[in-house]
Amino acid sequence: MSTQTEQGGRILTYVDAIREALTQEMEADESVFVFGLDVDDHKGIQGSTKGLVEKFGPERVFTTPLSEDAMTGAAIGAAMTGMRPVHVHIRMDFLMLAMNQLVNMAAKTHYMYAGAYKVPMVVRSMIGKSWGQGAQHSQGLHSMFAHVPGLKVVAPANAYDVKGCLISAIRDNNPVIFMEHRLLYFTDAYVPEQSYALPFGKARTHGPGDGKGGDVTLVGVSNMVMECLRARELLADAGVAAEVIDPVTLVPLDFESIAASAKRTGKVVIVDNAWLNCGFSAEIAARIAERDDLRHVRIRRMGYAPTTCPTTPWLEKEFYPNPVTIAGEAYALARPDGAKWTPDPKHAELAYQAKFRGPF
Amino acid sequence: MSTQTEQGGRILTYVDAIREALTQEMEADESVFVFGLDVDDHKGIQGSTKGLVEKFGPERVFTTPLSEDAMTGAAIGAAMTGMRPVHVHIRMDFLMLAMNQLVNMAAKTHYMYAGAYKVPMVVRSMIGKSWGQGAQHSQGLHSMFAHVPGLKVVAPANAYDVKGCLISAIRDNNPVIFMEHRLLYFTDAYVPEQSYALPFGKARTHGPGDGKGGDVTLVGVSNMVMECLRARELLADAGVAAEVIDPVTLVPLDFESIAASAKRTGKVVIVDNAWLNCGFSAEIAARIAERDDLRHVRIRRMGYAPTTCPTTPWLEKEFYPNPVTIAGEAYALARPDGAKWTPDPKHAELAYQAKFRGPF
Amino acid sequence: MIRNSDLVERLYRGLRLVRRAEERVAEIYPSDKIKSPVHLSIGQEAASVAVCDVLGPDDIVGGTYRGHALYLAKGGTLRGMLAEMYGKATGAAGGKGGSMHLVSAEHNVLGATAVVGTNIPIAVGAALSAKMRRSGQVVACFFGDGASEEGVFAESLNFAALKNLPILFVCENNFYAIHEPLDKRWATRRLCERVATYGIPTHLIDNDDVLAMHDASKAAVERIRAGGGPEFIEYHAYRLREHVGPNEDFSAGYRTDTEAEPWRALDQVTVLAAMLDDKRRAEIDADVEAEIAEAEKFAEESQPPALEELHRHVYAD
Amino acid sequence: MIRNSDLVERLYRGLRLVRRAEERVAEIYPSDKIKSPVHLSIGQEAASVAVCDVLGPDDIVGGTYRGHALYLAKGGTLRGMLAEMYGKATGAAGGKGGSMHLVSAEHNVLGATAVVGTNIPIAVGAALSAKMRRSGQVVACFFGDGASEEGVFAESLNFAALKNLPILFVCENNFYAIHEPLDKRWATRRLCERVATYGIPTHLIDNDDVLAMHDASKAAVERIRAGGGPEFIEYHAYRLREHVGPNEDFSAGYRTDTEAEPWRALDQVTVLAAMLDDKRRAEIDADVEAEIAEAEKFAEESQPPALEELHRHVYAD
Ligand SMILES: Cc1ncc(C[n+]2csc(CCOP(=O)(O)OP(=O)(O)O)c2C)c(N)n1
Ligand SMILES: Cc1ncc(C[n+]2csc(CCOP(=O)(O)OP(=O)(O)O)c2C)c(N)n1
Ligand SMILES: [Mg+2]
Ligand SMILES: [Mg+2]
Repeated sequence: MSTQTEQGGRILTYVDAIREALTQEMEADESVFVFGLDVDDHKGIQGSTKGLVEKFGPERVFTTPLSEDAMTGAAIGAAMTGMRPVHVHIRMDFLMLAMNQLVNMAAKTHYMYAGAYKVPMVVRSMIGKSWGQGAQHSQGLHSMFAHVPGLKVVAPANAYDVKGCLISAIRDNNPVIFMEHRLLYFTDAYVPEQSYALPFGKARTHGPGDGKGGDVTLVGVSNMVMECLRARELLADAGVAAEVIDPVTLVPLDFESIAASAKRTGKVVIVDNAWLNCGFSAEIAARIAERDDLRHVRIRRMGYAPTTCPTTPWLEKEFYPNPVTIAGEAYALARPDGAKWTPDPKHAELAYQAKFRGPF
Repeated sequence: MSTQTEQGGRILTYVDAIREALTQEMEADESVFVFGLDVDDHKGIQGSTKGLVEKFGPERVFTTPLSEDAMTGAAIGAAMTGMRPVHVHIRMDFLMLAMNQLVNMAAKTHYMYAGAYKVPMVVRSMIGKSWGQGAQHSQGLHSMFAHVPGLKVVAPANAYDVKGCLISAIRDNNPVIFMEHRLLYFTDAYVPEQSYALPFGKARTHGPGDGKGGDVTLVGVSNMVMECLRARELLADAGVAAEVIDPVTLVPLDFESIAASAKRTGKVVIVDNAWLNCGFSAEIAARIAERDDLRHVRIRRMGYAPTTCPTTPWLEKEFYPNPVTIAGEAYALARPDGAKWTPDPKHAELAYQAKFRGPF
Repeated sequence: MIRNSDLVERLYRGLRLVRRAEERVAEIYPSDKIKSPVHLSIGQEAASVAVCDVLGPDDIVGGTYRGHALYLAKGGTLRGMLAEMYGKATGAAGGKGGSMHLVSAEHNVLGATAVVGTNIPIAVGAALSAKMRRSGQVVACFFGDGASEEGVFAESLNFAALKNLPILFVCENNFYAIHEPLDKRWATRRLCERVATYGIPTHLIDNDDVLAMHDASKAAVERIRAGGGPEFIEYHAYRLREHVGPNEDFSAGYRTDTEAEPWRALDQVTVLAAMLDDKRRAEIDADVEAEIAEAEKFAEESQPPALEELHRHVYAD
Repeated sequence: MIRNSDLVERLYRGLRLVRRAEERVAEIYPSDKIKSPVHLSIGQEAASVAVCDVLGPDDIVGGTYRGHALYLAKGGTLRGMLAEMYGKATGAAGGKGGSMHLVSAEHNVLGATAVVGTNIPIAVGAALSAKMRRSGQVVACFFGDGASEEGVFAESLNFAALKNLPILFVCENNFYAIHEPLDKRWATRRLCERVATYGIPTHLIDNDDVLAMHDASKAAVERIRAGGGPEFIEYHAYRLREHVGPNEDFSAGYRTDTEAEPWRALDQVTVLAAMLDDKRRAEIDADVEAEIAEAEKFAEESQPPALEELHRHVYAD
């Protein structure tokens, strides 16, 4: 993709990339529509739907009553009969109100009716973090969806991927749970102007550079990819080279890329944007563990603390993995007998300024 | 527990043990009540609530409107204010309608209110199987609940455990997802007459007998414990001794018992009554994989096929693990270079007659 | 009122086919050839038969596990239904759905769901789609009295009315959810009045009358097709068999045979039969029996699905 | 109508405390000392203040993220509220809940939830419990117009009426859900009429009138306590600040300052102030300012929670 800039790549934020993807797909296919609470107000879901109603009109871009259960069913029914709905939720936590329709209908319709109907719908939702989001506005619940056959689960971690994946999700003939992260919205990257669809099931490997294999593999989900990239910079100070893998799509999953890196490094830290128990991080660990050719690989998991998310920042900062704790864990795994090391706090500060703009 | 028969143990079915537990707790504590669709009709949830309304009256045993979401909230509100509700659902699939209340409220109330309120409630539900249950009446969705801190998840696999665990669940001051299995209802075991509470977080190990360690460890969940015990009998034909572990409670989990057996055998087959991806089987595999002292352990997972559950028996039989497929997988793991072996079909038939009555 | 005898014939044939097919299913059931639970509509065939007679082939219906009548009335084949119950590859859902999930894309049967109430918003979504596509299709959504207790029903009514969608809601009130009577589930019986507060015209037919249902739904569907927005019909009929399974269950104690009497007297198959001359009726009956015999043979002789089918249809291409 | 001046004083103090406390919160907010989103009730304090004046200490209330007024009116301490917003260990929820989850078991505040509608069935459950325990408690449940769109609201009404539970439902209709007006969410405005179909007595107060609300809820709570079953009040008031955050947002375009004018004219803090003689009012105002200053100092000086707190309260013993 290094030719991207020639292709018209320019720096675009994640939020603008989402809006561009929606705009291009709505222009390309009139069966596409965008609905959900507040998609048409002046804030436009943090900007990701801003201006769409002016461009495409209130029939294709509309808010709804607070009725997540019925609106999800409506999306399914519309998808079964020729439309391609994009249903937007400002927080992933609210999907719990739509579980019956998503798990018992959307995931099963194509199968239990033996292919008689397809359900081409996208369910966008955002994981919240910090500033007092707290217990009910902060959850990454992707493992629940990944658990159920029939659903696809996508978690783009940069502006380039979010555009290409959203376009693919809209064109996909299955229900796609499209997971965004509030803190990614203002990250930016090189993003081509023209429409492009990224294939699902292709992970992104951020190698340690100059073609060398790394000392340790970091697998990140959603915003945790960014945290892993920051951790990688910190680890470099300690002479530890980390490969960072971004699965991009959780279902379907490109496990082979993870396996290949794990094989190279023999050490994997999986950093999820979720709780560990029965989570996506467990699945990755389990797949490595089942593979006889990966039995030499040592594994660690990181994610939310096994608690509800507290609002107070003094506790919240302990709730999430961060570049420092990730680097610490990775170092301990990579250098079991190495001198004790903790990242330089000043550098850790700076790591937050680091931009990862691709080209991807 | 071998003194149980003297303690008044007698053969009781799983369903009767559930009813006995409810009866004894309702007698012991008037804050306990049982409600949910059809708990008071002549069928009484396959018999598990039969007669309770006659005994305790319609104020403590009542059916509800078809309103799973509100009824779950009502259970939480009642639990927060001094009652101990047991909310009954005839299928686990229907809990998807209650996810918002269970995940966003029941699991979080004690934490986000810093201990101001407790939520002592039990949510009983049953996993269905066969006879055309199909897509929406067959799901084991326990991993979704195990994923969320604040919920406990219990899956008793025999009549003795179901009584003791249900009594503990009712006395527990937290929301407990109590998972039953339709096919266990008419299994029986030695069950003491008096009331007894089993501690959560204590797995049950069915050793290969005569004190020896086994060749392979089978970890089963809910009804799959029975299938594993049957597989163990088949494996004996091939001279393979299997240890069968029943976690009994998934949250809290007695991982140490699993680890101990895994350490002995070096080979573990995890057989879940659910899909594999991001499931409870992944969690067990991951915990083994993370433990440096268990790095020699080889792991396999079995569970539902990665499809929706079909109704037709010709496909359904391929959807579930069974004693033959479990034994086959375990044999291949235990005897990698052993002669090819498949269980004797006649014995496999008989295995279904086998009763596992304890004493546990 | 003078009836067009074609109409009476059509409705009679429709009612008779569902009735006899289900009676036959009940006879076969003990043989265990039918591999799924059966929720018979015997006694409540009329709503589906009347409404589907009014609808055109492009119009859309969605129903529930008690959906044999709806599936057949909308044009679904009896072969497909019986083969599905037998779990055969030739079934309406290739054996994957069973009796509770009858479907026919060809006849715009959206399918049937076994989680009560779940089909309601899906039908609303189909109506939203019909409106957005300017297809002129009308959607009819069938559900029971119990389904009206699910919150999603209220949400669906509000949205359908808000968006003025082309949908007819049909609540088949048989007074029971499994064995639980209305009075243990409804605070009041003012359902139509409640639905009307959304600005939705409502109609109550409380005496199992297929011709009245035909008139009411015909007028409603015309208004809906003309852009008048959603309408609602509460139709009272009685389930004469057990909730699930082939038998009667008046001995179970939750309801009495006496309660059923007036409904037996209203039995619409008999009522319409009486409107036809014997010769014509005999011909129709003979056709129906022949169709059933043929479909049963088809189901018997069809093959079960191949094992690879297990892994097909998880995801659409 | 002659008013008991104690009542006016109590209500004025209650309104004034909430108003001034939130105005102070808005002033502090830009300093980032407040570590959570704030949903101010400025303009809509009256419903909570009136109803809580009617309720006794043992009565139970449950509300939403816009719950400062309810928490304070029911007796929750301002210290606890501000310390919670500051994320301090001394907060109402030890800093774990933040502004959206104010709670006080001591004052029977069931807590507040940030998932709209979620608190409604929980209040119904508390009412079920009160009835089963024969405690004589009445529950008051507060929620917005948007919450009434969630299916769980309909389910909760039906169950509360079916079981004749001691609960007062209070819908605070401020005409908006975030920035979306009623007409984009409600098919009709016939909410009271709809609720009445469950057999629930309903009352509409459409002019932000704390005394009318006091009268209505007093009568309702008496009937409820006497076993009359659930009642429902729709109370109209206007949110004068943005949905979340400290500022006004009339420039945002989704509503106009002109729309707010009549509501400003009705402002209940001013209206009640005018009923008191200046001396008395000045005393009350001074008390309120002192209480706020003291609470703010308390919040400032309190310690953040210790790190071990992260792992406490996941499970109850
Ligand atoms: C959401 C949900 N809750 C409970 C059940 C169990 N159940 C199956 S059918 C039924 C009764 C439904 O009654 P109604 O809607 O009146 O339809 P009817 O069976 O009378 O035709 C119930 C409670 C279910 N399938 N789905
Ligand atoms: C179930 C759910 N859906 C959406 C949201 C996002 N949201 C937060 S407040 C709000 C508006 C609620 O409006 P209303 O009930 O009228 O209360 P108000 O804010 O006007 O007091 C919405 C949509 C949410 N928190 N929960
Ligand atoms: Mg019914
Ligand atoms: Mg509002």
